[in-house]
Amino acid sequence: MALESSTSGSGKVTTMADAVGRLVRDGDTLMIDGFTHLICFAAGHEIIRQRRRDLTLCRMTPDLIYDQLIAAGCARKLVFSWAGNPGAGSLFAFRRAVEKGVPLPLELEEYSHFGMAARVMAGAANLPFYPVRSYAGSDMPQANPQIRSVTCPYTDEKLATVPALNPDVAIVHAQRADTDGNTQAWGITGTQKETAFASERVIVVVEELVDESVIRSDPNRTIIPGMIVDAVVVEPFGCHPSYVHGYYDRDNDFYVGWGDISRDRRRLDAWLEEWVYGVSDRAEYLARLGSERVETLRAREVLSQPVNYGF
Amino acid sequence: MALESSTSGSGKVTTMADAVGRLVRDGDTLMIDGFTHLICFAAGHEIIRQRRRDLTLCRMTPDLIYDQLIAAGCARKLVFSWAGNPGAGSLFAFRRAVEKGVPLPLELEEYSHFGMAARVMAGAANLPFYPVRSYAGSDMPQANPQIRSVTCPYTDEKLATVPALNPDVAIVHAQRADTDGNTQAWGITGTQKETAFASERVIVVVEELVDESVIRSDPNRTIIPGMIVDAVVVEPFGCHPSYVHGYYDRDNDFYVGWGDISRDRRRLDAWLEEWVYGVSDRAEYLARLGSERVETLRAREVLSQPVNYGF
Amino acid sequence: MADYSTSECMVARAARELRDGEVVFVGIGLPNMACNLAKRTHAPNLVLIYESGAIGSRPSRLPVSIGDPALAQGALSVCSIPDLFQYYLIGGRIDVGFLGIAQMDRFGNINTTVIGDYDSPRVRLPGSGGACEIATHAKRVLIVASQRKQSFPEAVDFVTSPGQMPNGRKRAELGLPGGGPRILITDLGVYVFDAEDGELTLTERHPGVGIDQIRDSIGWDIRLGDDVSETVPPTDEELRIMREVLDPDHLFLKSA
Amino acid sequence: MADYSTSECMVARAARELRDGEVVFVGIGLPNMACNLAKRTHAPNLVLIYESGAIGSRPSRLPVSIGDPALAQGALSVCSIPDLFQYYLIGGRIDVGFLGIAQMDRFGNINTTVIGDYDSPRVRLPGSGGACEIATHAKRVLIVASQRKQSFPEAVDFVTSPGQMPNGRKRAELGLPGGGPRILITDLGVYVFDAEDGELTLTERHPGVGIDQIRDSIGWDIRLGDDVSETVPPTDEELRIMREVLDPDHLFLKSA
Repeated sequence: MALESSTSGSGKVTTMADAVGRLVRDGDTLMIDGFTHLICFAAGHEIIRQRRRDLTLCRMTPDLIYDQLIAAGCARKLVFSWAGNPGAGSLFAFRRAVEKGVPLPLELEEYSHFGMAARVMAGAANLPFYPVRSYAGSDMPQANPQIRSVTCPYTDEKLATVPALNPDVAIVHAQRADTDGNTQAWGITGTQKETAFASERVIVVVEELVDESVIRSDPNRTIIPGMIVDAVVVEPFGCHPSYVHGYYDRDNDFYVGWGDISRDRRRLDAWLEEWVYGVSDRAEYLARLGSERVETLRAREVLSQPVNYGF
Repeated sequence: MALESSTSGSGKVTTMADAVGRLVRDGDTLMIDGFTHLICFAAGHEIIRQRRRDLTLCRMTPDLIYDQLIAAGCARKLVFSWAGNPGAGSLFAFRRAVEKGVPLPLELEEYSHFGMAARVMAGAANLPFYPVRSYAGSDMPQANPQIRSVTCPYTDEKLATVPALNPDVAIVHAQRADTDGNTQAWGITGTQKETAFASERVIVVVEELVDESVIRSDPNRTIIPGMIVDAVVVEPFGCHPSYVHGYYDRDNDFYVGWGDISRDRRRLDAWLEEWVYGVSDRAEYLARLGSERVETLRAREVLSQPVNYGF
Repeated sequence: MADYSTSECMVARAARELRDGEVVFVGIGLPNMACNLAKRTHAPNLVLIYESGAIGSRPSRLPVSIGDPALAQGALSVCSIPDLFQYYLIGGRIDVGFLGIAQMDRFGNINTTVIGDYDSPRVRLPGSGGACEIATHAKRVLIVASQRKQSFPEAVDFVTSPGQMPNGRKRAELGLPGGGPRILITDLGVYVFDAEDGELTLTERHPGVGIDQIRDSIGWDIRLGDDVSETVPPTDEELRIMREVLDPDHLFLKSA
Repeated sequence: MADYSTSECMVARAARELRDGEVVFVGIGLPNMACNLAKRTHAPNLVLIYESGAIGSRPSRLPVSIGDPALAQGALSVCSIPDLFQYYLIGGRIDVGFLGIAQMDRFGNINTTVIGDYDSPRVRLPGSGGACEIATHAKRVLIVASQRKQSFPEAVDFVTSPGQMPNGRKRAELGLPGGGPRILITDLGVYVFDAEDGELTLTERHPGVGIDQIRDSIGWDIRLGDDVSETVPPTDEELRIMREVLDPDHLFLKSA
């Protein structure tokens, strides 16, 4: 009773310019996901190039990519839980926007890590809120009136709550997908699955487009099904300077060096000019980066042992 | 900076008789998990042999194994969401207990599938309840006063709730684990992970004990970490007549034939005498089953394609 | 036209309710046959989702349970039960769900819990399983059942899964997100639930079945549609697929 | 005894707070060094869990962030963020969590959110991350910090993560399940939080550090323990492991 492929050359595979052009709109609530891994800089840069405005940017960790989007004037608001340069200090464009309103004031909506995760979990599960055992004794609920509470109908305990987050559009990077957007990721997976299911529109960006048979050979590895994916963009090294496990390592020097760039507004603008506005797509960015730097980041091969799906 | 193994010949690996003897106690709330797959009959049979009493049995689908435990007089109460013989009809021991109080009356606490799943999700997450969008327009809340409600602090909607379930002991079958109980499963995984995390004591039963390096070669495949596991039992074909994906198929003839056995109390008692009390362990059960039947169920090899964990 | 069995007629009729590209929450038995028939005829892009967590299955044999390994092997995704219910069914991504019944009333309220009193039942049935969630969340629900009078009483003994008017209230009032039952296919005919008042209404009778036989097999005075037509029987091609491809061993489809 | 740096002294001292078999929620930098040092000395069965979801990591290089691929490759398990927080941290399975500070008051209430007013901050800090959950749920919390007077004010500008007496109330009253901060290790000395009233109390000063220097580096009149001893410095073996195995490139441990 083998059935034919469920994909029919669905036409989801497209360029980053097209995907961002069609699916990311001014005023959107946007989540480029990826916790410390699989952070899609290629998408962020295309959004900057297309000069999207008034975005509400959501991420647990804004990371360098949101620092760049903020510096470029794309953001109206940031919803987050930790805004630093991981392992390397401050995000200065974020700080300038918050402390000085430069280039634009930035509204903040702030949670703890689990509060943010619980928001997309609720969004994905079609729940209006999620109860969390956090925030007792913290000033966060005073700073954020969206942190509320419910009383447990069994124990009478008061639990904090966070509201569901349902972004207009999610951009999720992963190692591989088929043409219909059935997507597999491994290593640190963060909230990629929940974010995709919580969002109205989903752009999947992958290192490799693979045949459906590769996906079907290990269905437990699939974190996002094609049925919820609107566009598939194939963008090798699309996460640089972040990393993709099994494909390339994090460019740590870039992270360390970002502090000096972002501290100085003019230097940051010049950086955007050179590396974002000054290239037309990721291929040009990589060409400018140089094959030598790219090659030093490329992953070695350490394969998983297979499992048997026979019966 | 490679660190030594975190396992130290922890002494968790033991026999089913020892694990059940030490970790399953009269009066316990017990969950032998596995949704349509990985149902550990070997554990159920050992519990019957050790004549445990007054158990509160929890499972979404009681399946044949709880029918047998009920028939053997081990159960005081059943917490469940669907009590049938999957694909084949009634569980008659369950029905006799509910309809006629034979051999003992059986208290029921009944949910829908997601209600049951949400109970272990809450138990695992240390939440006292879980909000669910079920039960509006259903009589289930009248039949079960544990189904209550909360009002969403954002939308004012009323949502049903279920209370956390934290079993005293969980028995979870899987394909493979290391000696410390780091456990990997694939195929249909049901609520195995949530059940293990929700429970006070955890017995993992596996087809194969593997070296820690096998587990570490694919860490995303691990569903239960050794740190929450109390005992590891190696029991090949421990799920028969249920199945273990990649190891052996379901013995469907047994499921179909169970109706005629369980319909007749004397016949069921004779079956227990022969197949449970009449053998001392799973090896004897398998010997009685015969190698021919065992061999027809053995899985063919259809391997997953590997992924790269290198960086 | 070839001979065909009642089951074959029901499967073919149910298959035609499914539209290409829809996402179906598949049950075992006739619903599984109907979905796989539709996928092989007019709806090649139907996405099959099984309650066990298998998404986009391509079973190499007829599955004997919703947890059959043939549904997991070669699927596009296999997810946990929490994910399946939360992100697919409750998340509103299921277009069509199938339900069976032990009892059903004229508004499609379904009982699969007990016959008799809940606390001392005459017959204890399996209970809800995922049925209550399917009835609550699927955009539309198809019901497939054998038409015996005792299965269709004026009032069910227990509402396991809400229909069009649970306890006399509209679904929207109760906050039920899905569309509820839309069609009932039995061994005698096909019924829809009235868009206005939710009442079961006969629209098709299977070839050779009379209205009186239908009336005698239901526990109330069944409402007739304006135009009760005859069910279009399975085509030769549909029969060939059912017999040769989907169920070559006749596990589910008895011969005519 | 060999020369050693202040960081090395802090790492060695922190490592001794960890007991064999415990489960530690590891941060990057000195806490990571301390955990890996403990694992290579007295606590071989320490289980290292990183906020990114890596369980039982065995990093082949010094991780530069909590999301370093070296933490995932070869781990015993890698789980999602929802699983990590729910089933490990909030589930009560973390014995020890490490926290850093921007400001901390005498009860261990920690600010990592803003300096100045929340709505118009002088310095905008990163915020909570997982700190609020660690402070809430870990059985005990170890704090590692540089001791600068402005980091230890009478009152913090914002309580991000609750200490022993958030807003003057006991943790139990607030329903905080974890034990909260137990020890503070700075570049000058070691402090505990009084079991009765939760106040920070000096118990050890590092070799060569005077009490006056400590008093001058904290924003209130610091309480002294009954017996302020001298911190036991790192052993030769501890120094060897730190320098040759854990941080051969001196990324975190500057020379003395």
